[in-house]
Amino acid sequence: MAVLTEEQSLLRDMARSWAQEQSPVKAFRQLRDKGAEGWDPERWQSIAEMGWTGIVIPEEHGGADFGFLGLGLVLEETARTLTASPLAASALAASSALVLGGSAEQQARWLPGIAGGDVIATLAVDDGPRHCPEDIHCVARQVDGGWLLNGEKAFVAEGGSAELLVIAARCESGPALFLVEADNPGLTRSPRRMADARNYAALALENLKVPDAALLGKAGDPELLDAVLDRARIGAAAEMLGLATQAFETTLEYLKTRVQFDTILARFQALQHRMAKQFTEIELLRSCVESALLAIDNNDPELPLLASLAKATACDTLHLVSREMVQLHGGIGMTDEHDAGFYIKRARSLENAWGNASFHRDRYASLSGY
Amino acid sequence: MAVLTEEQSLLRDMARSWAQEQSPVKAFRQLRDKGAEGWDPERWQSIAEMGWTGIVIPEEHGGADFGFLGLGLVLEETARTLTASPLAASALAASSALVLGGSAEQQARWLPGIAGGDVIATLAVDDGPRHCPEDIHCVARQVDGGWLLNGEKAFVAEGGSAELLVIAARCESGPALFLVEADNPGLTRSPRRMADARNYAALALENLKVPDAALLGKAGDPELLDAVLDRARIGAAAEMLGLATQAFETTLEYLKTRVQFDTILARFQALQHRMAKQFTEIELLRSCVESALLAIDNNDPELPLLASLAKATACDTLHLVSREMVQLHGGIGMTDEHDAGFYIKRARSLENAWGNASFHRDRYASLSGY
Amino acid sequence: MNDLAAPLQEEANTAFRQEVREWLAANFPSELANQDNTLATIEGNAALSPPAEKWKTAMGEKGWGTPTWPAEYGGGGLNRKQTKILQEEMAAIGAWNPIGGMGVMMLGPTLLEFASEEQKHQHIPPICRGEIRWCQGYSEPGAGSDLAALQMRAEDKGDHYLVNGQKTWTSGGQWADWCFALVRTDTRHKHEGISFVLVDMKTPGIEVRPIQLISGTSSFCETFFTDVKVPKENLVGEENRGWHIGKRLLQHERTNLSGGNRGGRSGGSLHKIALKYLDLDSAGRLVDKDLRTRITRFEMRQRAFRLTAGRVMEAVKGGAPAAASSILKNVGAEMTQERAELSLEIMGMQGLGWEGEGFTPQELMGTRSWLWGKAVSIYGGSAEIQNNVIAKRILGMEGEPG
Amino acid sequence: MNDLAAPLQEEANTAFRQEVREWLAANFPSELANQDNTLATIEGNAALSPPAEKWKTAMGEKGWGTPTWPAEYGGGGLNRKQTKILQEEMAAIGAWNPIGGMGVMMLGPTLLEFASEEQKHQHIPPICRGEIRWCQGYSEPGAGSDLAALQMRAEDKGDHYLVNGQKTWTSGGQWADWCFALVRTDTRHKHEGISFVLVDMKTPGIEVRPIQLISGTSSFCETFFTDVKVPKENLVGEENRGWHIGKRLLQHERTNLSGGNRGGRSGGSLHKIALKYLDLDSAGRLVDKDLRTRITRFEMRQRAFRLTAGRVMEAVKGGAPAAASSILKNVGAEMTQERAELSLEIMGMQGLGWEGEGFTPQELMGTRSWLWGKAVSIYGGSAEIQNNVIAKRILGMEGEPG
Repeated sequence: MAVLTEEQSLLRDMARSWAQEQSPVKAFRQLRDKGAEGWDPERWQSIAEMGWTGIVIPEEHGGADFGFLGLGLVLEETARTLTASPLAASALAASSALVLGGSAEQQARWLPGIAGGDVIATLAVDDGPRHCPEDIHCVARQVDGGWLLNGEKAFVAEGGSAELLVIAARCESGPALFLVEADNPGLTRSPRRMADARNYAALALENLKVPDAALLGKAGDPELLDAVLDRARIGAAAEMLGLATQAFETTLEYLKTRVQFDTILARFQALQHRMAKQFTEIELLRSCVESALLAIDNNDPELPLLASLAKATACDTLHLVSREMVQLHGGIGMTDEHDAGFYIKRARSLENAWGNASFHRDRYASLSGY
Repeated sequence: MAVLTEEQSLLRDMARSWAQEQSPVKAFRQLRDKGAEGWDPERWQSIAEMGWTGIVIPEEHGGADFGFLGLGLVLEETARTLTASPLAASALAASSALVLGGSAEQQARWLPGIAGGDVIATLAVDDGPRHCPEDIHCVARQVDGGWLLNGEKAFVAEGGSAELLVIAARCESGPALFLVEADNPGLTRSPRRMADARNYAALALENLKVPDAALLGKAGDPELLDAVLDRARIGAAAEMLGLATQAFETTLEYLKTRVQFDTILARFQALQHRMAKQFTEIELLRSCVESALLAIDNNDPELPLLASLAKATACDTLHLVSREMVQLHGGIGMTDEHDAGFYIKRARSLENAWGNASFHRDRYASLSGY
Repeated sequence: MNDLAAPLQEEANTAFRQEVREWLAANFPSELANQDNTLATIEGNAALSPPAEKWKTAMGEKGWGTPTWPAEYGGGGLNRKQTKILQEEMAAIGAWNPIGGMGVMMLGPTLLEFASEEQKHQHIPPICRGEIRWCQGYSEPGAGSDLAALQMRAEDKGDHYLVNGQKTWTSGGQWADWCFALVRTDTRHKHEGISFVLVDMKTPGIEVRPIQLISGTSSFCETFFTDVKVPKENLVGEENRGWHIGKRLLQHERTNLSGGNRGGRSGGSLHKIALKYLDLDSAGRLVDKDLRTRITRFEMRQRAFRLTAGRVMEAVKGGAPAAASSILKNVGAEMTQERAELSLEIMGMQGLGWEGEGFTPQELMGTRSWLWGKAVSIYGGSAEIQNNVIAKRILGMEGEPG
Repeated sequence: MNDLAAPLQEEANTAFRQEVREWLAANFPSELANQDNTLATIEGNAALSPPAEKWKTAMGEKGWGTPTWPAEYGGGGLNRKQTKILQEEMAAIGAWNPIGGMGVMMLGPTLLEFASEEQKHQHIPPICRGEIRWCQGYSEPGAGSDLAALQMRAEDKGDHYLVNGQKTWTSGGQWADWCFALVRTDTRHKHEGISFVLVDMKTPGIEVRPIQLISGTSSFCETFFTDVKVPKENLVGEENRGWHIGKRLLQHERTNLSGGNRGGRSGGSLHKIALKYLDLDSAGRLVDKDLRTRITRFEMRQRAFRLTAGRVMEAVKGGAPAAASSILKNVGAEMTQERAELSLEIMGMQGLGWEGEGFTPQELMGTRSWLWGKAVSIYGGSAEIQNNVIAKRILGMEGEPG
């Protein structure tokens, strides 16, 4: 754990006790069983009331301007119990796009609603099932008084519920981000039902018309897209740290109670060493995630490197821990009534989110110049 | 172990008992301590007398024409005890070049001597410290009545002792192999003293002139070079299987006798599982090596694929096993008086020989079409 | 065989190959080529299509679904060479074996070794014809990997046992006709108080509750036994000596071509999936080199695994014990799981579909198979138990329990 | 510190930074920039060049080789912030700390915690000046990782102990002036019969035999004690209570910046070696993508390791216990070894030179370092012992010995 300010500690403790008490895994199970939206309106309400939806939004727009480390702590704690909410999509990813690239008008129009939790926003970058921001096929063509967007977006988190979509498209000079309202007639949204039972959508953009005022920042500016993506990546890594931590603790608890061959499993040295290995990986991951969050708050020029480090490490670590969770629980971990399946399913979705380990290793090496 | 013919079984048993009794690790240690040539003339004499130098050489040239599986068994068994001999370089690599690419005259001139052990031959392909047969800089220029060779060859095994060197050079139409005698005035040999205390040399070729009759096969034929290299690769893999097997057995024996915390180390489950892992890898390696050896004998069209499979698996497995040998022996494995150091040093040399795991994985994927 | 007989034998094999080829041409419906799929054979009781039903009947009557089993009990009575010829000819046209399940993989070989003549004649022919579906009554709640801790009681009531207790992880229990089970006939000894019995699942007192798995499917059950009467003639081998028989059956489970041991073979070669889903560079290589390396590592290891399985078969044929057989269960399980994980990675989010629009049936099946496949390193002796066995039995590193 | 004091503190730090910069400019010979090397500090007793000797004397007198130790014993008396400033300024010009070894890493902090005032005044100042070389008398033949099984006997003879027995793995024993050792003062209890003593290596009866390692170097010794008289004033702490002190010292070994914990840092960044030895494609990327991926994995993990080391430092500074500190020894050792193995792979056969022509001194040193580095996961608590400790002490998985 990084050394936190008093306010940060308080926030973390509050998030932890809220998640454990008000939003336990059981809540996610009920949601999943209902086959509902993929997020939980009641808990979203609480989240908004606690102000977590506005943590990185400036005070003038109704936020707390509290920094990404704070939001990361909340994402970590709520992810531990699989809290199904649009927090990462709306309060982190889409908010970052508006905060970094939005004009005063755009910010004033949207940020208060997002900060208050009334507006759910999301970020849609990839056209296909794998993250590939340098190869966006969705095109934006400048027309009289605005832009015409054509193409597809795949697996947009909270894409079915968002009122505001921040959509990446390719214009002549490079990538650009556009604010698109869900009721735009050029937009068709189709739900995708995923293993993790969360809310994803495929978007079809057919001659989707937006005014000039819908463009975020400069058209063709890859830096804005990168900066927004890095924040989204670090947010996903923070969630994954929470998932890994909880999966590990759940497994550890099980090993300490499950008796086989007349002894608790925790006494078997081979299992001890595997748990030591996982503990090691999680501690390394924690350092990466916290450093990356701090790098946002400190405008650290190494942010891209640290974002890729955090996301790649999160992918590898959670992959390991989620597999070990199932394996070490034995048969019970294979059953739907146990939570292990939820963790491994959610893990794979987040591994894909904003670039998997392979993507980020390649990026890290390229950024390092080899 | 593959199902062997009676003759093959006999050969393997003979090689095993000879290596264990007549050529134990102690013999290699003495050789190393003497700082001598890097191979052992006395044992080379025995090897020749037993006919192992002619195993893959046709009977008409004084060999046994017994097949590569037989030679592989001998290489495996002699490698177990680190027998320092030119067997792989001379009786396998250089012999393969002559058998596959030699004219009747070339074969008659050289093979009987090699089969009898009187001539030591070797194969020199790489110009630099990493295997890269598609990028040979050493050039061969056709001149009146022969060829002029210029360039360098690096880390040629037995390069300091060989009387005959099969040298790869690039001519206009592609790679070519030339028979070069050690006393050619255009050849300068410099010894390289390596961690494994074997015999390597750097070759400098300066306007080295050979007659037309020194060319093996057709000039510019990459298939001959590939076929020769695949045999050398599989031979190295067989040696590595022997090293891995012996390293593993030595470690296992140690764990069964070494007492710590009032119990033998072999009782610690974490160590048991690590040994089970190594055992698994070695069994997989054995299957790969034997299949590759058989593929040579059967003219299997999948030979290139199986050669890369065997060499890559040998590299990964021996790498693991040689590291575990040092680690699991603890302090004693760090001392020169113990054999572990010999195995890890020899392992790294052979990992480099004819392409490391990375090279062969890339080749395997390319051969498979992706 | 000696050298003189070899040419004659060769001739006979050629004739057999011709016979097989003709029979397959006449009996295998070509529309079924390569239509086998792992999950359906492991899970569920999906009704067969008419051609598949016809194919199954033909193979069952011919005995070629169990090619090496004695013909007198309904098997094919083929020798190894003939079996290999049969497999080669089937593979050549995409034909697959419609006779499978636990009866074939596990129980049949065990009965052939331990059962009485009457039991063999009663139970083996229906297995050869694929008529009877068997399930395994081994695991109990709380026993897990420590199988011998089982508690289900079978009281001697003269001509029958009265069985009470609970089994769990009964594969296909909800669809099974019969169950082979380990029961406790003596409470004073752990291993020596266990018997091996055959139970008709229609016997009153048996209740089956499917367990929902993380894959969303239910291929296993909890099975409750309340005053279930099992006739004494259904005891295999001697009373209290069932542990030995039960372990032997597990060996068949471990080395046979069931779940884990398919070694990630089902579904075609992994790099073909990659070529379908991923971008290529100008040289025709996968652009994602990191993933390409891992696909290559997988495919090389899979090849090594198959070569090892072949080597074990050869050794068994030669009558030699093969230490390598001990590694097949774990490596096979690893291959199955690694293949699924890599497929997922190749497909990205497209590989995580659960149901509904936007996914092909193969993709949705892939998600379920990935999750279901996590079981192969747990059931039939977990990876940890297998490693204990290798260390202790094969390597002689004694000491830890298990 | 409260907020009001912060600006004042900031000013003081700026002044300190200026002072450091000037002092370094005056005292660090610029030709020594980046001339530090791991192996020479770990092994051997190579004579220092005159500028290096001058630099060592200057740092020793200033106390900045041991910056946080109290000034009254010859340390620098700096607080954490000042220490950081010192390190930053040194790093900026490639200056390195010439004061090191076991006295600094392990014994000094232990003496500061447990020794008497007299002992501190006698032993710490020479450590700060780098005058006295210490060696560790812990391991014994047959004890290995089970350190507390040590047998070396120290009999109470009134004003002195009479010490008999053998130590092994005495690092730098052949060059050491003094030795801190664990000895057995009570044979009836295992852990409670051990005492911690300081032994002058010139005492009659001590014989030292270097152990040749696989690296071809001899940085460790076997040390034989025959009727060696150790004055009672050289006992640190109480008799029979040395186990606690000895373990504490090991904690310093584990978390300090010694061997393993350099985490593969020495020798510059790994990808720079790769860029020097390997081919690049047209985009400036390494052609060998498989190796590139593994270099990247290493460099990312190394970064994670360094961030974790920093996090542990921060936590310690904040007075909080950091569970993460328990992972540093193993990950550090892994980094050291992985870096060496990858360097070897990058260099191919060029990375395996032993001596003679054809290799640069750095390459030959690389071979030796690679082999020597295999020790970092063995000494100071092997990787296996560390994992036991994590499992049992940190994770509460009790049960196995060790």
